[in-house]
Amino acid sequence: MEFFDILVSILGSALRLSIPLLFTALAGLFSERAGVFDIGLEGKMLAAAFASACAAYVTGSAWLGLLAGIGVSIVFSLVHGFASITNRGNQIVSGVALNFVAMGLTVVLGQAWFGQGGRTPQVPGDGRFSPIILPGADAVRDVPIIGPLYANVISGHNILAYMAFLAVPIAWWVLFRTRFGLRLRAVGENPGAVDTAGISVTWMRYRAVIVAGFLCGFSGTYLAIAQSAAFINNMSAGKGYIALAALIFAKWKPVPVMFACLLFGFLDAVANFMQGKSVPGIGEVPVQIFQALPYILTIVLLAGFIGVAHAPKAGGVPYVKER
Amino acid sequence: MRDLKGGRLSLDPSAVPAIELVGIDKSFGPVHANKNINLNIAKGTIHGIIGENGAGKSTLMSILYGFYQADQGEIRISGKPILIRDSQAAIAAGIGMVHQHFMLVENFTVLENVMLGVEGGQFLGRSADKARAELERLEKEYGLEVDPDGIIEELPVGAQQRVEILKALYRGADILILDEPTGVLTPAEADHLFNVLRVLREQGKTIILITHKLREIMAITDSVSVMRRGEMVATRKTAETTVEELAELMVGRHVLLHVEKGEARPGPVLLSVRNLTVKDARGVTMVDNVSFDVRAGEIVGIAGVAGNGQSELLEAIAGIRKPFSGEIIMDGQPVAGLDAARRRDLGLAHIPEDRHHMGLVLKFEEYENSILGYHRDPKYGRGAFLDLNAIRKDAEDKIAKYDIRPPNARLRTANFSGGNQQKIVVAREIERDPKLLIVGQPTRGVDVGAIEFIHRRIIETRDAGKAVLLVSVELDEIRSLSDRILVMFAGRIVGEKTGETEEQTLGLMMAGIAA
Amino acid sequence: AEIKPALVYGTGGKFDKSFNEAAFGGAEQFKKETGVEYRDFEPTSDTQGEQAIRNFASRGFNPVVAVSFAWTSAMEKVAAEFPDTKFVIVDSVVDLPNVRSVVYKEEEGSYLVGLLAGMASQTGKVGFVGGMDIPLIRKFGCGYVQGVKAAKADATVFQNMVGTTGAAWNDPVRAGELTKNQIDQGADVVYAAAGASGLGVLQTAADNGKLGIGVDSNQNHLHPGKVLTSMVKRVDLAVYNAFKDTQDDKFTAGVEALGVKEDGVTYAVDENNKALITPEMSEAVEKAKADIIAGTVKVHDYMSDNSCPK
Amino acid sequence: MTTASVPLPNWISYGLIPLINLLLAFFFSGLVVWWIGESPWEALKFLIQGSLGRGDAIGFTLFYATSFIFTGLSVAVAFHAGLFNIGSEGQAYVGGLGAALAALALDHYVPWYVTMPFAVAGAAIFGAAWAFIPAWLQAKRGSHIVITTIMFNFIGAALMVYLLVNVLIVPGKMAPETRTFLEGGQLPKLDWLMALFGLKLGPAPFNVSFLIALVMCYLVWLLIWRTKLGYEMRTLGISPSAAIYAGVPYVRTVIIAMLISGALAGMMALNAVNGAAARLQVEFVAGAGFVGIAVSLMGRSHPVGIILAAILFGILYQGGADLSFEMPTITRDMIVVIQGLVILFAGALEHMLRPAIVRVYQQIARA
Ligand SMILES: Nc1ncnc2c1ncn2[C@@H]1O[C@H](COP(=O)(O)OP(=O)(O)OP(=O)(O)O)[C@@H](O)[C@H]1O
Ligand SMILES: Nc1ncnc2c1ncn2[C@@H]1O[C@H](COP(=O)(O)OP(=O)(O)OP(=O)(O)O)[C@@H](O)[C@H]1O
Ligand SMILES: [Mg+2]
Ligand SMILES: [Mg+2]
Repeated sequence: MEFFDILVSILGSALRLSIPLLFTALAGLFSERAGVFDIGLEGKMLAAAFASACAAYVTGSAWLGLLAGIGVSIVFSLVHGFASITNRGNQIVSGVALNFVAMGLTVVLGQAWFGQGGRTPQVPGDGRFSPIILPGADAVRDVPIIGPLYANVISGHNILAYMAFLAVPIAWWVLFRTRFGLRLRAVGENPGAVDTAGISVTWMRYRAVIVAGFLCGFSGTYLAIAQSAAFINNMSAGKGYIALAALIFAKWKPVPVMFACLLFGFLDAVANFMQGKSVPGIGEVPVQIFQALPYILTIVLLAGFIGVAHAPKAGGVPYVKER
Repeated sequence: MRDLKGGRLSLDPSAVPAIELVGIDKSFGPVHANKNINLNIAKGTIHGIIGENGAGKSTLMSILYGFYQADQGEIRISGKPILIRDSQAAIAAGIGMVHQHFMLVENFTVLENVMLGVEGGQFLGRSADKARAELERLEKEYGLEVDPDGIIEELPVGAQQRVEILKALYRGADILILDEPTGVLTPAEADHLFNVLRVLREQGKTIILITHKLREIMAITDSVSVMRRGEMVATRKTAETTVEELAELMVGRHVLLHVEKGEARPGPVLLSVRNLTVKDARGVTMVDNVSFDVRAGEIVGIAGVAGNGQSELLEAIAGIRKPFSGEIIMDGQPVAGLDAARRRDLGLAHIPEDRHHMGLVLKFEEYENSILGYHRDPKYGRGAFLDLNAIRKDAEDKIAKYDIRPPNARLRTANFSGGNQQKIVVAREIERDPKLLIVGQPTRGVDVGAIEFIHRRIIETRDAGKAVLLVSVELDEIRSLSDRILVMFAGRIVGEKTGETEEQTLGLMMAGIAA
Repeated sequence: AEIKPALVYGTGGKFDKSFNEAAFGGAEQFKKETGVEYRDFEPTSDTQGEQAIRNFASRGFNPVVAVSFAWTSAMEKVAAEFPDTKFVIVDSVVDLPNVRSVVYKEEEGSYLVGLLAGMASQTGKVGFVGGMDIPLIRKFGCGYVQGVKAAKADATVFQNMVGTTGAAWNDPVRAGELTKNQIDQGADVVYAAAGASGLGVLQTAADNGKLGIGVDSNQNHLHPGKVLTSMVKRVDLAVYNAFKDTQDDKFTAGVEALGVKEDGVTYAVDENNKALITPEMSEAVEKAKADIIAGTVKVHDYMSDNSCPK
Repeated sequence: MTTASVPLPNWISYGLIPLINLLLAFFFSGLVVWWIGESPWEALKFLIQGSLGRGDAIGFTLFYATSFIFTGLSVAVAFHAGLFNIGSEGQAYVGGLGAALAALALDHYVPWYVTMPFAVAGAAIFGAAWAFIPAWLQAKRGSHIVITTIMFNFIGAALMVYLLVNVLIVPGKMAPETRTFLEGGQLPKLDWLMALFGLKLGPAPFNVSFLIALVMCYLVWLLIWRTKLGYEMRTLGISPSAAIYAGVPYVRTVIIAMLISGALAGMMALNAVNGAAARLQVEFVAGAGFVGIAVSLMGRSHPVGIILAAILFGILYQGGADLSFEMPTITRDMIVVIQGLVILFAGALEHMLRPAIVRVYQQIARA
């Protein structure tokens, strides 16, 4: 196969694999920019995947599936908020707890309802988000270079994928060009300043975690009924943590978040592609290297070897007015 | 003495006061921070509130600003009782506050900080332009210059404070509260601030100024209230009171308690500081090329307004803060590369300024704190292990000797009162029999009995032939204990005087005016 | 005789539409015919398998059938502890006097579906997506390649494995991506031997208008008209026979290797894929089947020497 | 008035409140069981019977508890130094490599008690090594240890899979695992200990590493409350500024605390690898590292509390397996739910009930 065709194939794959990361990392962006660390992204994604698959299976509607995914994910966010905002609990402990709850509950309920070892039944056609062929994709397919890129990389994804990339400029605009964003960023840096400005820190942070839940709803739904056609046990498989890594790698900024997710998706795609193939001069590269690379890169970044990542200053610290 | 405790005093009895506080009460757990406070402040005046650390000044103002909720009491603005449930309500009532610790978002621009909470619309684009115009107008009107696009963390403290004032004005404040605004300012900046305040007063604004500096009260206020231990003990017209009276009201005793002490018999130099420069985390020079000596058998006091580099100097000598350049020599040995523990080994003892965050681990039991910093001493256990029996025995001895109450080495340190906590620290450091004792704010927030006790210990330490370096913002404390006084201003030592020097002279030096 | 049969599935779960579901089918068949109730259990992790097998044995269940190679060492231990209980393990060999080991000649079944794939392919390129990279799955791949080459000697076969750990049986997303890669490279028939991950393979093939090949159970119905055929492995027979033989006191220990001849492996044709199998294909595959039974075609078994002829 | 700073007696802070939080977690777990149409009481009965009803059940319970003691101690030691080590999972995984290498190298030649110290050392050293880089990054570069240890869990998993699949696997075998250790590489079961109580251990893999775990509990207690290093760790953990004042060396203390934490996590492998499976398998840790977080939170980072909490989780794990066997609608994942709820209520929501309890307490105290 031609090098270029391989590239097109990998890029298409990278794009598909980066979508759930992108939604999830943007979710983390809103939460952490508001000063609420969220290790529980993984769990929200998983819970949303389960809910969307169930709803889509029962109703046969992908959009109702999405709605259910968002709803359940927001419920998880609210619990996280209740623990870490209202009760000033440790945000990391709360996130870890919710990951476990999601991991267990999806399987327990799935098994009880469908008796398929925790999986949901296959969701039929209308219950899924199917690929959209962008206008003109077939027409330009044979144009050299641009054609395959447009037809095979850019076109042919489902609606959620396009929404993910649309979410990036929207996230940027909301964070940096609206009142909500200004207050949200302020509350993650110095909640005291927000409080004395007469804005409720609690409500601000709740809104941020709700947005995070909303976005995780999309990523979970994408996993279950866009990329696949059912919920499978633990199907998020650590993507929530990769998204977290991408968020840190991008230094908590929306557009770099997109590039970090694309990079990590690309690594995953390369891992799939490289499997069993040998690189001239090196031999067969173990897929595990590609699997570990996002984490290794993030560690290198955190070590301060490629620029310093400043987390939001008030991140992880519950806001306490009266000691 | 006229007792005006709880009394209502205003400059013009016929006018409705701008602010009335009636029976305000507030507790933080066991700490009764405000007790039944009554206060009236007339429109268009500058009203000072003074009081020692922890007297409850900030708490009271935070209640007025809606940051805390009072447990009891009523607030009236221009005669109307209002419920200030949050800062939003306070802002709506025309109250603005500049907090002791600035409430700014450090990585935001000035403009963003000013807009925060009063953005004027869901979207920033257009409203930001309007805000910028308004901000520039305010800057001009009150002479408060700052670059609207400057990032807060890159601005000097004075400019940050101007942003805080602008924030309040931008919100249309008629009543402006300033909590210890000069603590962080250079004298020039402070003068500038006072000019601004005068302009504001002329415009009809009411200003509340919190400080512990009597001089400032005398210089700028129209009336003044004194707080002590959560109570409002007196309110005076500034013109009708004196520094002496205020000081007495503040501490509730005769301040000039003279500690009996004999002649100093200085011996060899035990601490020698040469060309020491210390910078803070942001790279601002806090201690600027300072040199001095402390001899055995003398107490050298460092006087200065808080924030002029004394704390940093002390921490550099203790080995807590890394100097930028210069030399520290203890007992003939340079200690630049040694950490706090090694310096202790050389005979240094250190009573830190902040007992809650440095001198003590509040969650530890008393006996555990009695070895903090000396836990590696063989006396407290051989090898890797601690000898708890020896430690407890030792702690109980100190409890008895220093009359620490309650006399229970197994009690959590947090459950001792402030004065007793300080005694725990003092006992630990002095009983080490150090060669060199460095002391920061030894009696901050400590009651009279404990103050005398601690002062006596410090003098005994000197008389035992030790070198003592004392840092305090309490001029009286410096004057009554020190054999020599070094005055620090803006990071430099601006002069040396003897213990008998007049308060005025020192005060002028501390203000950077005379040398 | 009175029996209390028990069945322990592999970690894919009872309704994986594949391997475990076939075992379940065999047990149900037995229940329907004889009215004898049975107990089953779905372990979700490796440590649970051993406990489940032991639990059944200690509660007097007999025979105890465990499907999946994953329970090999568990079976070794537990069968030794309960010498009076009859055990059956599927897909692996345990050499104990009370254990029957049922293994399949997957290479033969894979050869048949490979032959069909080779004939159905327009591009001359076909794919194979395996689950966990273990010799057993390579055995599937190896037979498949041989079948494809028998149809089109110059055909290309892309081979991928989903992973190297047990999680590979349960990762349809990655399986789907691998399938998409193969399709991008020109494959138009993809054979999934990947447990529940295979669902992703068939889904992706169907989504892209290509053909999939199912495994273990008859999976033709999952995407009618989009699944060329399924390599059916009669795990149901193993379970059914185990129960039945014990009931009839005819249980024998030892290794049973079921191939095309024993009807242990075959390819599936039903109304869902009838239209996809042309008469020539049907003829060719039946001939191959007969040849294998007759011994004139020998399909190489990867596990016999851990290699596959190129 | 706020209630946050009202002191409560120890039996309330360390006894009553954790107990109530635990009960809340179980209450919500019961709700889940009820929701899926089963009786929570029945479920509880099976859970208790399955974990404590028979000798082998107790053996399994204590087997799981052993793993959790190690990981619980691991989390606790780091916690005392103010570090949140989420990486016990990965440290245990890598620790398994050390334990297995020792067994593989020696099992042909020497009896188990000669191998044991090497296995202990191997597990500890490999576990500590895996904690070292996050520790160093925290100490020297200020990288948040929570994030780095999470990342190291994944890197460790990738590394171990690579080694098992490509290096340690027995050629021709299906599963990526090492060969089975001979007796010389295994830790013997504790039949005799169970026999003392008149119980039969049966097939349960309850083994000598339990005793090692108890020794570690004692050593950790000694370390934290009786040594100078422990004193420094606690100072740093409670008040970093006081630690600087006292001259506690930050870098050294952080790194040592994390090395000890990693070593303890690594030793968990003794139980699973040398004790139970007699071989190194993929994903043998199976979440025990994360259970350690729950155990440490429940046990208030004190060895005695950790033992109790570890046994509780052992009961959940063993009883949960039996429960899912008896009630097939309830999968074993129910214990993951319970685990999550325990972490939620005992950890993140630990202060939720405090104000109410303070009020009740004050009322009673006044009366
Ligand atoms: N948020 C809080 N929680 C608990 N206690 C508090 C809180 N804020 C203040 N306190 C306590 O209330 C008392 C009064 O504190 P406050 O800050 O009002 O004093 P202050 O007069 O402003 O002192 P300073 O001159 O040091 O600023 C002190 O004992 C303090 O420790
Ligand atoms: N952080 C705290 N946690 C628990 N109890 C505290 C805390 N701070 C103070 N207390 C309790 O409140 C009481 C009053 O404390 P405070 O420091 O106000 O005493 P004080 O009246 O200033 O005494 P002293 O004159 O000795 O300084 C103390 O005796 C102590 O038991
Ligand atoms: Mg104050
Ligand atoms: Mg006090």
